[in-house]
Amino acid sequence: MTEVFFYIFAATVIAGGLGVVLLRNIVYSALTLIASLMGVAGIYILLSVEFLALVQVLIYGGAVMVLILFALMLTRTRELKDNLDGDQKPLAAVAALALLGSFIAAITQTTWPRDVNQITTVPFNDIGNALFERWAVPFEIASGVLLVALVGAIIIAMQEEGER
Amino acid sequence: MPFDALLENYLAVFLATIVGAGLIATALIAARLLAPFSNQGNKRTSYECGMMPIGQTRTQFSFRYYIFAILFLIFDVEAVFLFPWAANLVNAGHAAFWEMVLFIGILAAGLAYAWKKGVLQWNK
Amino acid sequence: MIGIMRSMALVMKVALTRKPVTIQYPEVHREIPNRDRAFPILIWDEEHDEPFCTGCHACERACPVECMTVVMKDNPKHAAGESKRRKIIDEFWIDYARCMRCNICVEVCNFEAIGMNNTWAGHELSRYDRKDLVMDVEMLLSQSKDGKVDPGLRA
Amino acid sequence: MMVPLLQESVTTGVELQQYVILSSILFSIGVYGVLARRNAVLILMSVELMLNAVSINMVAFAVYTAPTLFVGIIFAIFIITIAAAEVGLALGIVLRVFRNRGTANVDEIDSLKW
Amino acid sequence: MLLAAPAIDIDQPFVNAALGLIAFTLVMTVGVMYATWYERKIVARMQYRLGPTRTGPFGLLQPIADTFKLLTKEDLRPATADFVAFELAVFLIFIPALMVFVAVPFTADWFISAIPLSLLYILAVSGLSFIGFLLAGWGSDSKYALLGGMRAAAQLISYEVPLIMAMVGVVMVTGTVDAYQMILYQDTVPLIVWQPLGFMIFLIASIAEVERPPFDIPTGESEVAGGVFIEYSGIRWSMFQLSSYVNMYAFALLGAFVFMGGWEWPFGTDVGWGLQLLLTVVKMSLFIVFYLWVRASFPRLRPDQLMSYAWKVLIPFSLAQIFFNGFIIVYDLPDVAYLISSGLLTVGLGYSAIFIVRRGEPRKPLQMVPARATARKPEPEPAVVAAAEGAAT
Amino acid sequence: MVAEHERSLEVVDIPINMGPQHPSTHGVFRMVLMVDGEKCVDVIPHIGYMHRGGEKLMEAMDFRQGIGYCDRTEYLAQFSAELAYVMAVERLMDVQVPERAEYIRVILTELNRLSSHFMFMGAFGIDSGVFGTSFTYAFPQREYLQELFEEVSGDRLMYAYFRVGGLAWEVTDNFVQRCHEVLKHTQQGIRDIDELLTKNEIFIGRCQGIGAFTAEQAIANGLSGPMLRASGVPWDLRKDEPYSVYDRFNFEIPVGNYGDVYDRYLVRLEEMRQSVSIVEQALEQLPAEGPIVAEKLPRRLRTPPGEVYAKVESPRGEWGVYLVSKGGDKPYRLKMRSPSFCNLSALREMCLNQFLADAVMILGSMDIVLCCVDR
Repeated sequence: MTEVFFYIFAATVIAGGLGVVLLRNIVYSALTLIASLMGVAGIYILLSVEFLALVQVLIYGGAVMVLILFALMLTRTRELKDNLDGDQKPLAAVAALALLGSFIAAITQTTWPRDVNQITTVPFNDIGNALFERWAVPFEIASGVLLVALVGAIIIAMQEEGER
Repeated sequence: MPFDALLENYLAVFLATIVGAGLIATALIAARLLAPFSNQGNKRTSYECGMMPIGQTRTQFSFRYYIFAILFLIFDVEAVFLFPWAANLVNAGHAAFWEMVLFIGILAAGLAYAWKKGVLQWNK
Repeated sequence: MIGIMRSMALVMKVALTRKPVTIQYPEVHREIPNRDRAFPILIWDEEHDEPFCTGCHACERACPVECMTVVMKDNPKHAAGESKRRKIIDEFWIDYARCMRCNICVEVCNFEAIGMNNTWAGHELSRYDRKDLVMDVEMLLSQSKDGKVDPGLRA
Repeated sequence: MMVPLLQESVTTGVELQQYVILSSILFSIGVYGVLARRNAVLILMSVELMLNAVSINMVAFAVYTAPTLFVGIIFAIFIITIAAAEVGLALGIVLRVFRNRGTANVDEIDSLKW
Repeated sequence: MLLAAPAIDIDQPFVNAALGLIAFTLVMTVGVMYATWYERKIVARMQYRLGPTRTGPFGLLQPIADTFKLLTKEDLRPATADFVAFELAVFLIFIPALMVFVAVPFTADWFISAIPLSLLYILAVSGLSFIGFLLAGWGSDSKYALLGGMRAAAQLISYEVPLIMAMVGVVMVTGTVDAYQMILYQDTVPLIVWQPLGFMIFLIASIAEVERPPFDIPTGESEVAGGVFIEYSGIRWSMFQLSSYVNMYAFALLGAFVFMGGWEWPFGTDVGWGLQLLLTVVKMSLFIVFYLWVRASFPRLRPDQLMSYAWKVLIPFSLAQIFFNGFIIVYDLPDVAYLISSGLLTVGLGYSAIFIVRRGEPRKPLQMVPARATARKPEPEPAVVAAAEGAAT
Repeated sequence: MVAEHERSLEVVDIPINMGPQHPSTHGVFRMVLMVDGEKCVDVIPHIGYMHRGGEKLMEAMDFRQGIGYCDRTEYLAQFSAELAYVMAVERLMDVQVPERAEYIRVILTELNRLSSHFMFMGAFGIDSGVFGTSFTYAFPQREYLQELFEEVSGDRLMYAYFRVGGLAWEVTDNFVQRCHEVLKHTQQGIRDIDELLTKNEIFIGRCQGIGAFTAEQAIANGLSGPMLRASGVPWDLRKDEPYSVYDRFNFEIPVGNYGDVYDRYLVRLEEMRQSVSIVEQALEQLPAEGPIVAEKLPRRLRTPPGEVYAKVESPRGEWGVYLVSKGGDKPYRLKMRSPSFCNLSALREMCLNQFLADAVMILGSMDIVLCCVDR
């Protein structure tokens, strides 16, 4: 059954991703992005990383999407939808396909360990422990990054305020 | 088998989306069958207090909302770190506690900065 | 905070201690006062078995919205000696849809022949068509004839 | 009733390669989006796809090959954190540019100074 | 599982979960229908009214009549509306609301699914509904709807943060993210005793999350005249209402099991499922009555007040709560310390209600002017101007 | 391409059409709010949806017929409107109104002020977002007032009770006792509203500092009534130019300090208390016997030629009737100075740079009657 769900989620992820890059209406692109990200959450569940799946829903589904949708609505992009794609489209397709080909080639050429269908489940508590013992420094740096993002965004926004 | 139990549990979540979508779809189809549906021109204008719509409809809204969205994003990420910490604090000990105090402190400083800059206050 | 709590306390107090004021209208009719002015009706003279109205056009002239039409005729009963009224109403229309219930017709009437209905029948007049609201003399008199008008009706 | 998830090894029907292939397809889609799209917001969305592809890869490798360390999972959490910060700032800049230049089209934002 | 009855002894998790969900959905739909009746009756009594009386005894058939009316009501969609967004919004608002219930334990044995990180799951899923609001606002192609959608999204995300923070406080005290374990923790003392501040924040934020007064800004009738729902009629509108009520139930249940001890407190685990279910329902009803009570008593906040209340009051207080909780846990202080710190903070929160009020000097009372020295005497003569020029010509 | 960018570059303020079919424009008032985000940058009021040419109609009617139209123009303070009209005619004709009639007029007008302010309290609560509770707390009490009016005049809304020279007919026998009963309910209503709203922090937060007008602005905009008094101008016709028998009562005029929405609400609330006291005093002083109509009035009222302006303090402000007569039984020209109309003219100035939600509160605080604006 795991396999079936893997294919369902994988299809969601890829279809959503294709929607993002191919659809001509930018709001629909955002919607398919949500679908794709939720599919990734499903993949995490299959990988037994429940916490990460929920984080994916919480951060991507909740917070990142709200930013993207707000940005779409603030830029009034619906009226400008006809120039969403650049002239470099065919070139980009070639580049992406070449990249994909090389990936596939690399994956098929690699010799994988024998027990490739053995996964190790990840308990929630262990993530917490690891995060606060081993990864304490990156953790604090993350807060710094977030602070910088916050301050930067506020500066940008306050500039906006000053203009009006 | 916990892993199977986990998948089983989330199966219900997956099903919930389907059942929910099914319920709505049933209701919409039932309404489509039962309710009158009109294509008459005036009925299909959007509501503008009885007048014809004026000006653009999909236009900007307050930029303020975007700032709140960014604030939300930051604090949501903070919550991600808070949950494993909170559930595990009893075992984690002093160091983890003070680490998190520092973490929250830095973000609270961001909030204080926003406050001081007047982002949280909509002035007239 | 205290203000919010006081508001909530008041709302709960009302819910628990005070009675609803709703009147279940079609089943229960509120008592309407004697002076209630619904729509004008004509009064029936029991003594002479004819309307009081002589068709003198006073109300018609005084009506601010011109909702009345009066046609006068010679009173056949006067000719027969049964009544002192020489003229009597022949046709009388009141368009209830136009009437603004100002009581002026009642005030100007010299014969106390018209009065404002003060029963519920004067209010419950919904019709599907507004031309059904034009009352002729039969309808205007019917209530008074049947004695359904409150005796306190000020005519 | 519910058993807390313990660290254990289980066999699933899906192999590691499948996750890696999924991840690479998603990554390529993201690359295409970044290269082909002109709208800045869409480019950012494509970048999100690429980041997610990387996360899938990380988590899959962590779960399949590193039984105790799960570095990949921690990494995925940090990727999400950074992605969040990046989206917030980048969209802010896009909006700023949009307000100044009236476009969210990256091809037209070609002058260094205005 | 939910359908643990012996009659349906199907061991397939798939079928089991599906049956449980469908059964639950039907029960919930009827429950929501009657919630409207319940609400109308209670609010009516708070307002000197009777509420529905005509349909059946005490108006008990009113929800059914409403359902049929809404089903047969004309369904309109503006010609300029975006089809996909307009239709999808209904789904995207309802599905997160329903998904929340998957993780909710009704009694010790009755739940749809036992998700280990249920609290995080509930918060994550309920945070998704803003997408539906944004789409409804954007797709309707109406200014009121757009305004309402923006307000809804901003409000939902702003109050999501204090909600999460309040929950983090609870998670710290109980040491688990599992709602089931959390209920088991409260066998003698409900968490409301240890975390009054968390409870208050949860209460306020949950009202905001379900967009009920005084936080009904996105749908505020006197301003945006229905907000996001403005273009939705008939069954689509009723689906929005359904999700709003389902959300309300969800948060009431969440409050009941996180702060009130769910089915556990005060009778413990050993009582039968009937009593447990009754406890859950009673506690949930308390929350719902509270929501109705609040609805009847408060004016609506303004968007800026709403935002600043979340960010300036609730979030700092909830962060302080987290700090104190952590301090108490790490330094092994007795449990009473929770009560003291949280109680003091609650008082502070109550005091900070003045944050809504504009800061400034306290207002002077009205001046009462008894009489004016300059008051003119009434003119004895009528002000007649003989034969005014204007009139004469 | 360039043109498109220029189009998208400009910062467009969304015009939001509020009204005529909107829950909170108190009738068929339409205002176009130019909104930048949530802020109003411009307000364009559109009036006239209710225009029926009432003044012109009254010029075609004699002085008795016109009274009914006064009711319909100001349907929340009917007695005030009637009073101004009959006062105008009385002044032209030089009629002395009997004292008892004057007292009854004052009692009814003040009770009418109470009922009008109850309407304001209810509707303003709804504007501020209370789910109907303020309305249902005000209206049962208002209902007692209306029942009293119905008992006296015969109609719940369109009283047509005042006549030139006095009243249409004698009040009911138990009038004084009924008034006292009704006042008890009224006071209960005032207490309820006070308790529900005045100290409620959210209500305060919604009201204070919104739509503030200084005294100078208020005078410059021609405001009157509670709007003017809330801005700190102690101007009340009942005190300053007493008409009828108002100079015999002892009452106070509430005057606000800040001129904002909250002050207007407080002024009206306090005015209700003062009105209760006026009615109580009037009931005490009311002569038990006496005529109710001036003697020697002709059946058909005819005025000498002339012009007159009669004004009363209606619940909304100065309600004036300017009447020109060329002689005869009809006015040659009639103009009503409706306070709603004059107060509404300040809407734009008050709403500028306020929030969208506040525009609703400001409009609500004006307590306009659309019939009275459009006439």
